[in-house]
Amino acid sequence: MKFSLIVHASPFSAQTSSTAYRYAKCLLEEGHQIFRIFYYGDGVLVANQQIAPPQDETNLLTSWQLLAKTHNLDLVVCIAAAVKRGVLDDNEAQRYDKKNANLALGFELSGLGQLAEAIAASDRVITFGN
Amino acid sequence: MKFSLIVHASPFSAQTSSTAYRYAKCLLEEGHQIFRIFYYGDGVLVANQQIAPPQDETNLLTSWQLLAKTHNLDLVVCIAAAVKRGVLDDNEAQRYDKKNANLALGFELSGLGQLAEAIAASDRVITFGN
Amino acid sequence: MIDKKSILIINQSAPYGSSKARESLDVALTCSIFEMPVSLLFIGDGLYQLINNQSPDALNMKKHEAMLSALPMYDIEKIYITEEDLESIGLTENDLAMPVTLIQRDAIASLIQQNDSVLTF
Amino acid sequence: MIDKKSILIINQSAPYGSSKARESLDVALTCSIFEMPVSLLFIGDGLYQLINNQSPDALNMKKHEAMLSALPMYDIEKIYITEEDLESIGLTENDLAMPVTLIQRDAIASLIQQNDSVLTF
Amino acid sequence: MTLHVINKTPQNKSLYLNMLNGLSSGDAILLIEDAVYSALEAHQSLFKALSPDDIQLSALEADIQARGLEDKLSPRFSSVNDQGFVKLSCEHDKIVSWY
Amino acid sequence: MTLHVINKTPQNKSLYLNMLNGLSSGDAILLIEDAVYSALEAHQSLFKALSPDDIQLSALEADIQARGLEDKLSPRFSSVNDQGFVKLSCEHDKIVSWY
Repeated sequence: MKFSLIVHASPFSAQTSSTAYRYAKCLLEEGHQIFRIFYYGDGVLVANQQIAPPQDETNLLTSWQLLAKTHNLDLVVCIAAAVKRGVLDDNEAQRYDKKNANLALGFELSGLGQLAEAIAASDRVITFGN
Repeated sequence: MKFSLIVHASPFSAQTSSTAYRYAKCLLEEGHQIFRIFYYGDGVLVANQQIAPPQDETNLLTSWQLLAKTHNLDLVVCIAAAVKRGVLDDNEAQRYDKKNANLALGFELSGLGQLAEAIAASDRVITFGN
Repeated sequence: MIDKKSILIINQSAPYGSSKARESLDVALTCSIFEMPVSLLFIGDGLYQLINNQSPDALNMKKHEAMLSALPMYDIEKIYITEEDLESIGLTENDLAMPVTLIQRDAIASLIQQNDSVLTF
Repeated sequence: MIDKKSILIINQSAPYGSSKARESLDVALTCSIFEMPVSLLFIGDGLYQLINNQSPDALNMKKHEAMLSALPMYDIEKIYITEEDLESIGLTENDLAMPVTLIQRDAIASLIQQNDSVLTF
Repeated sequence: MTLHVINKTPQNKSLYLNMLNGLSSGDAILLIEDAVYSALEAHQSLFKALSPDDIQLSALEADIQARGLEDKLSPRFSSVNDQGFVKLSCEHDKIVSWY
Repeated sequence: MTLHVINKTPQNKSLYLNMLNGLSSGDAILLIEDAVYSALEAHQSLFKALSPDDIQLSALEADIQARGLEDKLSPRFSSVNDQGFVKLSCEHDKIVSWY
């Protein structure tokens, strides 16, 4: 089946983002397809390449990146939520006159239309929220 | 009186950080002294200089910076919480092999000892949490 | 072309205290622009979003009530609350910022059944 | 020199689901290292932190129970829960990971009174 | 004497219960942010055990106005502005935040 | 048929009430994260109105084990692993998250 996930929780203060990752991994292992993962609200914070978790804790950012690379996943970060939270790609860094982009590799900033499209195109949509 | 504030909530998904700012401002207007403001948990996210709020929304980061500058405030960001969340000063950026520092001007990364000291040194401690 | 799946958005969060109410509204408007039929249900703390005479100037925030009143212009007209919730906070329809459809709590299940996809905020 | 103000930390959050339980513990240990007397109260959902036989390997998280058992080594020995809370989740002291002091709910007010500063998580 | 500051809606019954268990005579409760909904008449059963002479009840003005509650509050609660919040903080020797 | 996924402790009564109001015959409830505490025997009054033939009740294994609840669950709940979560997601035509 074709799934889309909405990840809507801070990856640092709630378990939710990590549950979403485990679910996504299991979906793929079970042979299902992931149309898109849409990060919204504080969920976008996982795409900040500056993140440096302690060595003995899971790095959710690199986990998502690896999963995306292996399975060619479409990881879309809500652009309005991201810019407000200081997660910027090259375009937005330039637009807002910030020195550096910090959107992690493998993620893409885009609008809420991508969420609407994901709902339309998927057999199942599941929200991981907090 | 001498106050310290603990700010312990995402500035993007809860009102709390903004309430803390209003309270701090009012304290100073009323002639009180602020010993320290300690940002903890997702509260540290306000110190990311990449933040670019929409024009018609309050920029909490610049509000704190201006208040700190005017009143010479000690804005301390929990270093463990910040590094995990991708808010790095020059030292930490270097230590974790990241290209750029992104801690906003006027804030300082330091340990929880600064919180213990603030509790010891202040007449009142108030937590703004979520 | 986007499939016209119908969406039910369940709102359980009070305005201002968290950003959920705003985020929900942005999703509702977007889905409607993409011509997906959108229904909104306000239950529990979500009902507070609809209280009239909101005045958030001192908070430097946008008036949530005003943003909600724009919904009919985006062709979002299916807006539900439950009689039980309204009664439980001691208010009446006169205290609300916009016309809504009153349902009984036990009709929530059929709203969920009738829509293709359900989001919660 | 740091004044030896006594601290009460009130824990109301379940472990694993949020980071609050961890953050609280880090503050408790730090205050204790700075020789401030620390008391811990676990109420409501906070009581779940103390349940034994936790095994979070599949979540890739640290065992919260084990971190709590280190408290006495940091001279944090005043650990309180209420009888009413324990009873309300149908468990007994045998289900807990460490020895605690059982108090009645109406003793919470005096704990707050007795300490110089109170933090909540 | 303690100032208890709470910021969640009355739906969070356990949070309110924990706060009420923490009250001593002479303490004060201040509702801020989403907690101001608790000052609605319909939610006064939350506070029924409290004697008004014993525990001072107030709610933050900016949050009341934002949420359209100005004319809907129980008379048990007085509305305080930010200066009033600071004053309450000074008058009590510690502040406990319930969130 | 809908899969209802909930992730908060039983303390959040309104959240559970809203979910219960949203149930139709044939739906399933899956407790994840902090919601697995609701599978404790002491909290079964939450689900008393549900007939076991009508609504399937389960809780996520990794979250149960993490929280030390393995031997403390009500027999009404079956434990499902991540594969079981995916299977439930496929078997129901939509998923509603209560958080």
